[in-house]
Amino acid sequence: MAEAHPVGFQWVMEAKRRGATVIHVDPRFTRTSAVADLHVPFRAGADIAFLGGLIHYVLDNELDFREYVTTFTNAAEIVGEDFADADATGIFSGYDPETGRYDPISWQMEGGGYEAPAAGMRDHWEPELREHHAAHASDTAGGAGEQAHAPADPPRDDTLQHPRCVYQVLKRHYARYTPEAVASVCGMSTEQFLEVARAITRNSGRDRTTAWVYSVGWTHHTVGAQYIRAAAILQTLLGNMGRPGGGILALRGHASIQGSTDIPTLYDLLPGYIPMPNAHLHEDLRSFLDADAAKTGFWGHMDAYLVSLLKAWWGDAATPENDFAFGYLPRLTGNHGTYGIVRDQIDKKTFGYFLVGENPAIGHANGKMQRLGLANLEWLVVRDMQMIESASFWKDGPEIETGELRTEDIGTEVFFLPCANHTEKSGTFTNTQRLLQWRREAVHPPGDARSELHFYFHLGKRIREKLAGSTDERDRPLLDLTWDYPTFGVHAEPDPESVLAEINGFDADGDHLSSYTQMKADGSTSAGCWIYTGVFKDGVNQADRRTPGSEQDWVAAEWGWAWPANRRTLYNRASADADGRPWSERKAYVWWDAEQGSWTGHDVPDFEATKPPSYRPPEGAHAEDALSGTDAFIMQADGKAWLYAPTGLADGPMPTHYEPVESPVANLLHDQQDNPAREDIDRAWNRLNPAMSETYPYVFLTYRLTEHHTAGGMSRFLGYLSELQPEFFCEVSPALARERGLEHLGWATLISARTAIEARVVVTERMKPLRIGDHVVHQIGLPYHWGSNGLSQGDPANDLLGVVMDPNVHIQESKVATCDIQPGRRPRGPALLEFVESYRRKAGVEPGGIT
Amino acid sequence: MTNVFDRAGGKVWDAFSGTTPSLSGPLPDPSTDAGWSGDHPKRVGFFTDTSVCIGCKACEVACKEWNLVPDDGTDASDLYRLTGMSYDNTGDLGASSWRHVAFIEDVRPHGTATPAHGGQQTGFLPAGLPAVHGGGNGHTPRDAATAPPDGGTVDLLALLPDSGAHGQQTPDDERDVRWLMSSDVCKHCTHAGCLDVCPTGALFRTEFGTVVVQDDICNGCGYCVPSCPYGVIDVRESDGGAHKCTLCYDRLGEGLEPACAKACPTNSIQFGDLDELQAAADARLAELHGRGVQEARLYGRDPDDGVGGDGAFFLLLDEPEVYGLPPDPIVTTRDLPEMWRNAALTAVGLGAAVVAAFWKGGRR
Amino acid sequence: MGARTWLGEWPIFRQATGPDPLGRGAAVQSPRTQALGPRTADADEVVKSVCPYCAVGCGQNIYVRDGRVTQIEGDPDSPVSRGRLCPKGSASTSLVTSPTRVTTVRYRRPYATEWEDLDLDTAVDMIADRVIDARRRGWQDTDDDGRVLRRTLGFSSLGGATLDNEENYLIKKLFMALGAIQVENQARI
Amino acid sequence: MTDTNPAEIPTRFGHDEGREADRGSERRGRGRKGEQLQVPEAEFRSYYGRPIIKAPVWKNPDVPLYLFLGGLAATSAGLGALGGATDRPTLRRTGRLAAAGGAVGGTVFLVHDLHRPSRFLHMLRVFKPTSPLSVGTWILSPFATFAAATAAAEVVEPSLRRRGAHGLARVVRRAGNASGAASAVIGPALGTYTAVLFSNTAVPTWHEAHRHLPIVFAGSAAAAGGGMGLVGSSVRDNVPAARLAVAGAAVELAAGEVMERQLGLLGDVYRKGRAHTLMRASKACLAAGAVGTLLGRRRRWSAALSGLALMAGSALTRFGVFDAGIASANDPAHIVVPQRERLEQRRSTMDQDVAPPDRTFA
Repeated sequence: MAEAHPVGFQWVMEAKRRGATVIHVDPRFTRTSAVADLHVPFRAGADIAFLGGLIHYVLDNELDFREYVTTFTNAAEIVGEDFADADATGIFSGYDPETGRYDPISWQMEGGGYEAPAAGMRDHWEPELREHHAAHASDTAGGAGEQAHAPADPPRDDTLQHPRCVYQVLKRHYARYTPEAVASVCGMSTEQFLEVARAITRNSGRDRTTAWVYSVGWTHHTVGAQYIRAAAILQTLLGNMGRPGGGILALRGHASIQGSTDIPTLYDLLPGYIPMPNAHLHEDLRSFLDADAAKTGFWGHMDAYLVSLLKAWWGDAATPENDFAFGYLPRLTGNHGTYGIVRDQIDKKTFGYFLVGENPAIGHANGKMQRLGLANLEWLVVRDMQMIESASFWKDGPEIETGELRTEDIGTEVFFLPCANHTEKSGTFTNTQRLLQWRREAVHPPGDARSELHFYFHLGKRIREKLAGSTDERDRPLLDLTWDYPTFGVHAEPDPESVLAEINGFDADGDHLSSYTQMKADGSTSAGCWIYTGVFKDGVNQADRRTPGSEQDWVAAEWGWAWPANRRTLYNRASADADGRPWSERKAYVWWDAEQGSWTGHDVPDFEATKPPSYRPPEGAHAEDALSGTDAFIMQADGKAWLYAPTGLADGPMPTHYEPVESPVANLLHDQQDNPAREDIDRAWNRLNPAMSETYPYVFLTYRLTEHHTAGGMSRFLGYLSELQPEFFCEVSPALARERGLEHLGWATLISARTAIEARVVVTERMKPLRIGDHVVHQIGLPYHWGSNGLSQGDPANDLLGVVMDPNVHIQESKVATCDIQPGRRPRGPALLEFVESYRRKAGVEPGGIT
Repeated sequence: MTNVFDRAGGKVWDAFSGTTPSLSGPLPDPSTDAGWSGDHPKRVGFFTDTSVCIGCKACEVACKEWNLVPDDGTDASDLYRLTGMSYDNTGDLGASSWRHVAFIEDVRPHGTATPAHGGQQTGFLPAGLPAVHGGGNGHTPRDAATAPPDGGTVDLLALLPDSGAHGQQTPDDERDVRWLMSSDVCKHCTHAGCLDVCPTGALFRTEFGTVVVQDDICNGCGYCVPSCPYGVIDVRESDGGAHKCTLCYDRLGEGLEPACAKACPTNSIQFGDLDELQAAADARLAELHGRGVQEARLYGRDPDDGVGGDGAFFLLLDEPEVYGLPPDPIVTTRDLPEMWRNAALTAVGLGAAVVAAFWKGGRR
Repeated sequence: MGARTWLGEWPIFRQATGPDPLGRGAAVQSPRTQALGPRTADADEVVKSVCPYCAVGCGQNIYVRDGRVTQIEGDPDSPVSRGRLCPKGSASTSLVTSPTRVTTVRYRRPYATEWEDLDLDTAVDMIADRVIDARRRGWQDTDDDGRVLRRTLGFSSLGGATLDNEENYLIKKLFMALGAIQVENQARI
Repeated sequence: MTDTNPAEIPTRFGHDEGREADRGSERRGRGRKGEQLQVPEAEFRSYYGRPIIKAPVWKNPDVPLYLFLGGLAATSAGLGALGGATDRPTLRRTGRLAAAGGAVGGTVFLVHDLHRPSRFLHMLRVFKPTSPLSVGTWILSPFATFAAATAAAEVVEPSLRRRGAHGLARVVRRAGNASGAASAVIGPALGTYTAVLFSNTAVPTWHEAHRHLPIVFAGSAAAAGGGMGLVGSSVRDNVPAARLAVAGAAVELAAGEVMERQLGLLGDVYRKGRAHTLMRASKACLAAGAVGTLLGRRRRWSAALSGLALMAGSALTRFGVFDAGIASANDPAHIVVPQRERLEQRRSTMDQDVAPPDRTFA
């Protein structure tokens, strides 16, 4: 955190000053470790073993916050009889080795039918499975879709003793994750593990809370989603969710990466986490909602959220008669994640590409794959401030040097359009804590530089003009689109506040909505992103509120605007006990004020303001009305935090330790070596190192440095930053340096089945060899900021990575892989290809290539 | 006129002969000593608490952005090169580096390191960073021919503990590493050697008690460079002027704090009235000692030290020299009266020798 | 201006007549130094902004003079950052005034070995044509099972994590209307 | 992995010399192999072995030459003045011209040494007794003015006489004598202030020698001025120059030796490297020049040769001391070891009960 988010880290230091204990669990010894009370070095990719060990420790010693657990989680619910745990094999019931996929039907709770996850995901599975589930739902619930989703008062055992209650299932699942076992998997001492376990359990409960902070070190894995799940289980058991000083906090790396997930430039989502519709026979709005929206909890209003979105986009053309233009939305049929797109580019299935503020040739895994994609395009539009490698790959990419590609043979037409920077346009960023902050334009962009708002608005206008008068049905969505934002200035810049107002939404009278609870499914309201509704409350740009922090309390609710409803801590109902009283004075945050008959506190309560703790839903209640006064997790269909997830995950209802695909060691906890449901791209340009390969014996991990920013487009071109970390380097332990004859500040060549790169060697005691069983594992650290352009240059570390993906979110495993390291510089030109091929031959990997 | 010069001369002599204690030793108010009237602002300074430094280098960048200091390095060819000194690629303070974050990777046998600040108390082994030879990066010594002959590459590998004092008895996984970081800066000494020796008055003491170079005056004589006991100030090749931290003199007048202190994410760099900073530092030291961090110590805090105490002082977690700081700096002007006396006497002797050479001048 | 003024400004004279006989402070201050002030003091405008690097969202104050950014500093009012910035945030002035920044359209023809210039309006028009063409060629009305797709795979987009919410919104909205599903950004990475 | 290129050592860090294979075996030692040292190696810690203070940025040869020329001029002015007063015209002429030449040449080098030479006159803004360079400027300026005037008189007077302007020639001569006397009086200060210039720096080898350096420099000035006198004056006139030169050389040799010894650890810079070579050469020249003077003063050529040797010796001392200072500044041991010793001493004399045990003033 100190490394990549130094200013955020001030609050950790503040907490430490006040007596907090800071523990840093990281394969690297970073700037964070330097000031932490305890640094626990461990093996990259072993986090679920570690977290599972902590869960085991909690359950084994009954250190969970029992009252919290029984009040707010599904611990007491009974899992169906069909469920079989992963146990020693590492594979849960429902796995099909043919397809490599799970059918989650056997994971369901007893008495409940198939339960839709909070929003969407039903289309995650193969068509056959999908149809099967639809049938199953109909069968069990007598044809009424709604019934299938309502929690039919599932059987419970509040003593948590029933052998199939979630608590006991969880306990059995993690029984093998003993301190000794996980310490061995992680490469730490049992004592170190226990020190952490004792610290976090001691520091959780009524009067204390523990927070976990993570970044892409947890997400860049084939089991990334399960990493977060594991932390969620632990934090829920310890009662650390929805409470001040608790939580699982994601530190995101780009100014508005949170915003670009909320208002997703992502293929599988619509704004506000509404799932993109998949292709189905005869699907209309109703059947989509029936299948994809929970009927209880706040997702029970997905119809209102979606219809308001459709109204925002297609205005008067969206009518009840035409299903509010639901049919205008394109449909998905599978994974169209970024790596799939690039594969299609290489296969010339897709022809054009917009790159806006991204540099995939450097920043994405398997840089060669990225550049091959670019080289096989017909046209490419790059919008950036500096001449990044993804724009100039046809001139100076590594494949030009090796002769794999020739400039004269690359047919990609490239448009480099300069973009405006953050001072040259107004708009909102959503930061890592969901806070929208408005930036005001300070100066005009120079030359041809324009904002994206300007570019896309005018591009859209231009396309609409060119297609005006078309009678083709497929052009209707475009021509019916509401695309008439007011503009200002010589360049006719669209007014960003008008866009934000559209996102916020309007009611039937054309007034700004103040809350998503005002939304209707009848088409009388419109809003571009329901979770952002309220940001233009009362016609005021709430994101531009700037009451100084010094003039507010510690929640600082008058600065910017946090979605949803300006809440700063989600699920904060859980900061009070079942009766609505704070768990302790010290940790009071939101509580029930019986006199006023409402929830109150330091934050906006994440609960219906007047629903008393004693509320119990009547039979057949809908949406939030179906949640009781103690169901704090209001986005969940049952209002509970799930220790066991019967749906929603493609790779198991409980996190299970699998080794990274490229691991130097065997899985010591289960027979299954790696995630059985992971996604691969099996192509010549994406060869994988075999597990436990002697040819690629070392683990490497990629990361950032404080002095640089991601793929370097905003740092490598600046002198003041470049001089601070001027060269690409690899960090190795003294032991590895001895083993391979590496010299401090000399060159090293790192080799994987993808390619070989060179880096300066930094020998440092901060890198520690680890003992895993009787195996010594060496880890190599690689900051990934460099490329061939800019002031400070070097080989791209990400070129070393292959692409294997998490099946839930299609994110690549880039925080751990294997390689070899040798002293000296890498071969140049075609010799590099032969060099890499010789390694592949030695490792028994199929030949690589660019096709 | 004569009167005026007599008066001034008298004052000069007073100052010089020790009647006014302004060449060394504690000095309650250096601004008054430098001729600022009684109602000048209080003396300001920096307290850099290295126990909370995360080595982010925001101070270095913020300083350069504000003061428009050029990229460091003598030429483009060595600008973008690693130094091999942990994450320190700045190397030292200089004309184009007014803040410098030092990184020290300190290796100890397992269980002997104290957590950076706080935590449980463990023993403290004075075994610290080994002495490493060679010029490191940046300035290869100014005159290669006069460089210490043992200058070589910084070969950390050869200096790793298992090949050294701790030898084979501490295998890899039984050694702890401590990563010390510290943002160094001009000390704005109570008795500033650079200021004393400046022959043009370019270097002067401001009303805030800080020491600043007036770039419009400096003629690049370079005398200040070797006169600084901390190696702070240097002459910039590109413009020939001597440069160093101004403690953002231009900002102070408007009530703004210096750019580095403002940027510092963890408040490791604290700016304020010196007396308040000193009190805060004393409290912080007591707190750390209370927590068992015995190796914490203040550096430059003591008005009785060789420079009369620093306007920018530090809380360190190891010996000063480990951070590249002199353990017991003095302002050499302290000895100047004696030096002048010696020189004067010798001059008299030299004159006498010339005269004596003509004694009974034998002519051939 | 006369000899008297000149003499009065001669530091030696001030040394001799003032309270700074050793010439270490007040006596040697130059007129330029005396007039020194922060360059932010004469800013035409101080604009509230947010750091463009990571997602902590530190507040920034942007000082503008004559239509140019002269300085960017942390905004002390921000409860997120309390005026502090990391090295990258502190380098924001360099970022926005970078001499290597590209401010004109660059165009590379297919198979060409060099960049060439292109008018912005022409570029946008050419891109619009290419979008329409790729959309048409990549269009899918239904899949093999007859399920409605009404989408195009002809082109795709990557990026958004560094953009504004409003910009992401327009991208998503336009792409959905075009039937282009392949929109991705750093959040997937 | 034989087909990759061998590791390259980045030129920025690589020094060809001194890469001992077993440096690692001496973690805390100074790691000087193959160097016979009189002072035992001191253990010390440092920041990656980097210098702690900045070495002077003064240019070489400008500053050593300025020192030499200043010293030369300092004594030459006296020789010129007294030579005139004692009817030694060739010594007078030599002294006067050398004083002027030394002063003007020295000023040129001094100005050239500035990194902003056009601002030389900024030196005259202030008079700072705490700045040897300021004091030196106020010594050099009048000295150079007087010396130049004297030399001008020396040159102009004969030509006036030749043209029969005797009255004017007389005035010029008197003026020359007066200004010559003035420069002669100022001269010694010019000869010794440069020692303070060096001593009043943080360069350990210079500062710690502040008691010896004036004497060394005075001797050096005498040797240079005397040497010049031997070169320029006739055998009839050169006795004072010879005396001064020999005395100067003797003083310089003796004081230099004492200085090097008393510097202890800090003297190591005189025992190795270029400073060592220069000082050895200096001593050889001085000794040879002194002996040559004693034996050969009476022959014009051998007197001149000896004078040149003495001047060379004087100049080499300046270069040697200069180099020694640079080497000293670049060696962190020169800072850390003596300062540590000083601290330990202070600590050991402190009453342990009174000293707060938890506070370290480092």
